[in-house]
Amino acid sequence: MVLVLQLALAVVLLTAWQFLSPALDMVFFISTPQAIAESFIGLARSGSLLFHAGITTLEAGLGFLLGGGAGMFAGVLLGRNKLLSDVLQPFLTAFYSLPKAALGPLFILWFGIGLNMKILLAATIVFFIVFLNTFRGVREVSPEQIAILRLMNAKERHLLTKVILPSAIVWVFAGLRLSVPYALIGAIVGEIIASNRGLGYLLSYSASRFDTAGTFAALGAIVILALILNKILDISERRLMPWRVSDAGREIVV
Amino acid sequence: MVLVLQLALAVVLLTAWQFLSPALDMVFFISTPQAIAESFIGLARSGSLLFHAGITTLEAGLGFLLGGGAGMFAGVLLGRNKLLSDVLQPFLTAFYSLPKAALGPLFILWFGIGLNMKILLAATIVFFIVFLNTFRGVREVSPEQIAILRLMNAKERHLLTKVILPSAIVWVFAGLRLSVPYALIGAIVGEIIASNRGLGYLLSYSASRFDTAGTFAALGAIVILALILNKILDISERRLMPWRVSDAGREIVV
Amino acid sequence: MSAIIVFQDVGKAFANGVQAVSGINLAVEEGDFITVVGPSGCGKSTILNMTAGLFQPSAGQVLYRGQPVTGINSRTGYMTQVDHLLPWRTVAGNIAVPLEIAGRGKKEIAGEVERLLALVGLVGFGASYPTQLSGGMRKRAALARLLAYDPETLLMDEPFGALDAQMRLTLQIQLKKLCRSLGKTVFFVTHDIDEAVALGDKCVVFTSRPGTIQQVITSSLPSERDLMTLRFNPAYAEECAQLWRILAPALEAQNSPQEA
Amino acid sequence: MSAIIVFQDVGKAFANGVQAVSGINLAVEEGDFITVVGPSGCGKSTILNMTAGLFQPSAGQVLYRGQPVTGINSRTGYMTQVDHLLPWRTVAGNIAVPLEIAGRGKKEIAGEVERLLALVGLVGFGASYPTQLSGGMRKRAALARLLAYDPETLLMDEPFGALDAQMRLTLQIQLKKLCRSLGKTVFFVTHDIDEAVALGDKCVVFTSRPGTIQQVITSSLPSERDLMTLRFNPAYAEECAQLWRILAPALEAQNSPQEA
Amino acid sequence: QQKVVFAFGSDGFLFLPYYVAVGAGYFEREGIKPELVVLNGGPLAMAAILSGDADVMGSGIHLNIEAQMRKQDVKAFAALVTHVPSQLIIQGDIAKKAGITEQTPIAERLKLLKGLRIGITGVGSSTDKFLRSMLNFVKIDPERDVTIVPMGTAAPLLAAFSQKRIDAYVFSSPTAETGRLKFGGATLVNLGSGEFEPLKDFLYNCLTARADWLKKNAETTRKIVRATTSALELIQKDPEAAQKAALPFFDKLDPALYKEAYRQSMSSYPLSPRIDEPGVEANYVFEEEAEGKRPNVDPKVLYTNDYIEPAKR
Ligand SMILES: Nc1ncnc2c1ncn2[C@@H]1O[C@H](COP(=O)(O)OP(=O)(O)OP(=O)(O)O)[C@@H](O)[C@H]1O
Ligand SMILES: Nc1ncnc2c1ncn2[C@@H]1O[C@H](COP(=O)(O)OP(=O)(O)OP(=O)(O)O)[C@@H](O)[C@H]1O
Ligand SMILES: [Mg+2]
Ligand SMILES: [Mg+2]
Repeated sequence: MVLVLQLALAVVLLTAWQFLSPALDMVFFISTPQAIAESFIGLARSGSLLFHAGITTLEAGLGFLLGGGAGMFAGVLLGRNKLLSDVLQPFLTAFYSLPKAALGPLFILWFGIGLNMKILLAATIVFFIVFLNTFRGVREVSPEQIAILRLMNAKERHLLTKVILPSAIVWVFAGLRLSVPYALIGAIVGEIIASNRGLGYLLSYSASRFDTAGTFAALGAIVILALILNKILDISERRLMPWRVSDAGREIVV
Repeated sequence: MVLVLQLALAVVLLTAWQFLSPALDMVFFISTPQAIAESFIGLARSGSLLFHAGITTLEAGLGFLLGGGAGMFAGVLLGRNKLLSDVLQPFLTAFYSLPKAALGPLFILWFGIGLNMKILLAATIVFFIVFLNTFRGVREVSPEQIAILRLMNAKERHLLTKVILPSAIVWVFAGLRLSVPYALIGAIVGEIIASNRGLGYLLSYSASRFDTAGTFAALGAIVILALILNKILDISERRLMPWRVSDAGREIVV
Repeated sequence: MSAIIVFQDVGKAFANGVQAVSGINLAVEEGDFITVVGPSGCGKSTILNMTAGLFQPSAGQVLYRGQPVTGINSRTGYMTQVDHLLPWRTVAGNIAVPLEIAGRGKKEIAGEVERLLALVGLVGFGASYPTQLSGGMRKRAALARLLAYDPETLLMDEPFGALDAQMRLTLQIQLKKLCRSLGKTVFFVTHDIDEAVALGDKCVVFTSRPGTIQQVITSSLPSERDLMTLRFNPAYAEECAQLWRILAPALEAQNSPQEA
Repeated sequence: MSAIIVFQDVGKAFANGVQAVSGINLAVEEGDFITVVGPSGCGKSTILNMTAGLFQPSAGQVLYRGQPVTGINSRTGYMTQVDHLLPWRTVAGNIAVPLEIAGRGKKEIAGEVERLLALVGLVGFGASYPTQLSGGMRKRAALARLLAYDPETLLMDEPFGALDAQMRLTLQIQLKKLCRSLGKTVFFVTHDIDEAVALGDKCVVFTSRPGTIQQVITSSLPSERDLMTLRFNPAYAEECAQLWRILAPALEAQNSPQEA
Repeated sequence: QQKVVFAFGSDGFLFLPYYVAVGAGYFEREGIKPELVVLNGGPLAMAAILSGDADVMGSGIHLNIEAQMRKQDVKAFAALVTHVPSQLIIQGDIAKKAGITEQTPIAERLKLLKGLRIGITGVGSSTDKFLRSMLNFVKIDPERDVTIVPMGTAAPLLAAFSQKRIDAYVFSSPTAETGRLKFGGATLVNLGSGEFEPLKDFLYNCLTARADWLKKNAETTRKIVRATTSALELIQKDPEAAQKAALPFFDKLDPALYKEAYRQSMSSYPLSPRIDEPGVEANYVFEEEAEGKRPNVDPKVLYTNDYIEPAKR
């Protein structure tokens, strides 16, 4: 049912695009689904799509893991340490609000123009999103449950594994979900700054040649990557929260 | 205490910057705090800082309100409507994961190169962040509390005002807090895409003249704006959640 | 008098396979005060939940005024076992919820809330948040909220469990008076055998899980009773003793504690 | 015997200005089974919270083994009024928490959990999540968790309030036996006057809020009593009646329900 | 005063004639109040005039070919830069080691590029095309024998150059001079000087507007062209005055750098904004190389000199 509706919606959107684009004289800017599909298939056939997508996936994936991991760590650390978080909060906000693209030169100075730079750019963007959500999640943990466990002589490490992480995990995953596209965007911005491979390269290459179909084909590949990464998140979320699964089908009992 | 530590940290960071930048021969790329401060004061004196910052604030502010409002609305709507959200979810993820900068030509084509384009660019970025967090927040509302209220004959609108919004508000604010910098970044990206005023213009103008101090002065202004907007959020959050305030000082009672 | 709630061969197996109740047949007459007792986990709350329409039975059906209950049954008011007060509202705000839903005026609501706060002994705590209340006070706030709206049937799941004896007695008296004067039907779950006998026109006794109705005892006490002096009433004492005896065999059932 | 918990002129005013208790002086001897009764909202839970070190008194001090309690007092085990089970752990997982913290082996934990599940009558529900339990079952799971670790003092806030009479009796017997054999000190809050008399070596009676100690009744019953047959013991009945009379004046106190 | 919105695809010395015209008051003289919007690339500038928010765009004529291919009728009406203004800058030590001097023949110099990492602005951009043209000239395979790294804008490029992450780059002023003056780079080839024969005549930068806009605003267009002509003349005939006129727009630039950049790029500006066939044709060569076939667009539709003659009255 859901799938049928999704397909229907997709068909409607694509058809509208296919016909309105020439009708409104916008082929130059938005191409048509057909041309995009052809370009996409051409890229896929030649193997260059897989090549470029693979590189971007690698960069975004590593950036995601690095930034996400660091974000969770910092989120838990600062979430559990009021003084530290009070002191660091404006600094973090400040760094967070810097447009990352403006930091391009610095990233190049420090990390060169290779994979590292792109991974770190993606990681920086992911870091803040995951950090802020994790932080909020840790702050939302019920102080009562923490008190109860401390009465049982729980050390910080027990609190962490038994209360804080399970309780904050919804927040962490919300943060991860938010940052999936940003990991990709970070890698792609990095590739546009300095690269001769990756989907960002494909994107700017097509754009510079006014190959709108090619541009959209690259965008399509990015979207597909994002959907795949999201799916992976979905699955790991369900695995990490077994109590939620049993929640889903349960009767509401009051 | 917190303030003292913050000041100390700021002083340490700035001093390190001031001395390391020439020592490492990086003045061209990262300037020095002193030069930046001079540039900042110069810009401020001439009134051009206020002018540009005002425009960026306007764009980011309107984009934030527009995107945040739409994001909350969509988040609540889809959060309360499982079929709709199941159907739309991949489409939203897809749109969300498009690099906004790659959509520059479309934004210009449809909304021109004026204020509108920048506001809408900021709004688009803010929308998804607020939407995703609001959505998750609405989904996290206790079904028991909803059931209890429905037993009291509550209509959807009662549920919304009495249960769903108060319960999801922490999530909404987490989303808003996440998106403050992105509203600014959106406006600035818009200004870089097509600039003749605003902090983004200042940024790219300085960058194209290798005026690093000016670039960082503009970045500084952006950071200050973000901090101010964050403060405003803090205050409104506290006002909208009176029960949290009484929470803060309360003894943990089990 | 006509049956307002009817259970026809009702059984409920939860999604995880636990059979909570089975083969429940019961008709509740309008205006009846029914007390329900039975071992912990035998499905008493489940029965109330189904009457409120929170979920459907997996076997048989629950009829309310002759209609099968298929969704939320908002003609019932439900005081749940756990209080479920809204943490973002003060006590007064919580009590006001059903009144606001009913669209009453601000003034009217304020007056009504004051009256109810007094009724449950929470004068002065209207501005407190639920986290600032004691367990018993939260229960009383939930009771006030239930009484704030005017459903024809009251479902009450251990409403007085967390209250001291005095407070309990006072509220029992209030409740009885209210129900008699307004002709409410009450479905009242309790663990307190004395309370079940003292309040009920009928007392439904459940077996342990999967809960079935073991017996329905119709009280020999008059409907109008003085709860204050009931302690010294020999008929009452006899009925309590009888109920004790009925419930005793449950001790041997599968679910009961074993020697450690 | 030496005093293990001492309250010296303890008073507690909460941040919002509510004075919960005041002028509490009490010494609890090691191995004592102290029951606490008093009107709802009189500060019983507050007393336990301060003993557990969750917050400090605003006046006077609480001593534990001669030392003022200034932080979490992990020599006490606390069964709270609300269960506070971890929703992301199964019943078995919840009971295992204190054992895991103590660093026991997997096997040992599994065995211990099985034993405790049997003790509280939850065999077969080890793999259920708390949301899949009835109210009384959750309480029992919390009890099992308390018993899983081995604190020298047990703080119990209405542990048996949500249980049926039979289950309650069984668990009372288990608890009494356990405490006697291991010499535990117990601080036991209850609303059930009969229970207070039946279990307590001493019974502390509180006035209504702000709670002060009205009276400490030392039981005339022997420390070793047969709870099964206590119902028929005239001395017990007399003590219950006495406690009823003591608590009655509370009805007139400021906080009590008024006629609606 | 009539407002005209200019949309430039980038910023810097490529638009010096405009800045001189503004600074010297030529637009004011014509009764035009120019407003400048700098966009992040030529395609965006194209979008800006197509959206109607901007009137005149400044960018390379190859954009007009692309637009015409897709049935967007835009026309160039004034040339700003008629020689490639870019320079090929190389790390100084590499140049020194190879003993490069002013006298070294172009081919010798270009052979040095083999195996190097060379920065450009973006794939498919003009810097990319120029680089490939030079590499082809000495038969270096752009895909295999060198690594071409798109760097987006000047700052990241210079950062990479300063760290020797790239060995050379093709960029216009003032980025070219910056690498030389600040980071020990050396000019390997100055395309603007015409020393690289194949790129001697190349219409690089021009003003373009929608055909319908031109028709509707013929008089305004003439005024713009007149102002531009005056600026171009000043640049060649009185460099001191031209430099002074444009200074307010480059006051943040290191003065020495400004002087040097002006000196280096002067030769790229024409004396008249007239658009010449060979300069346009040179763009076709590149398009053909990129697309594999000559674009199916008549060069005549790309531009118009209609607004120039009257200006010469
Ligand atoms: N959501 C659920 N999912 C699965 N099983 C459930 C669920 N809710 C209740 N049960 C099971 O149903 C049985 C009856 O539960 P119910 O809450 O009706 O008991 P109860 O009679 O109210 O007990 P108590 O007196 O302890 O409140 C229990 O065995 C419980 O484990
Ligand atoms: N966190 C808090 N903030 C403010 N006041 C509180 C807080 N916790 C409890 N109180 C107040 O302290 C008083 C005593 O509360 P406490 O929970 O100790 O009562 P209790 O004797 O346990 O009552 P019950 O039998 O109903 O559980 C109550 O009047 C309550 O309103
Ligand atoms: Mg129940
Ligand atoms: Mg209490």
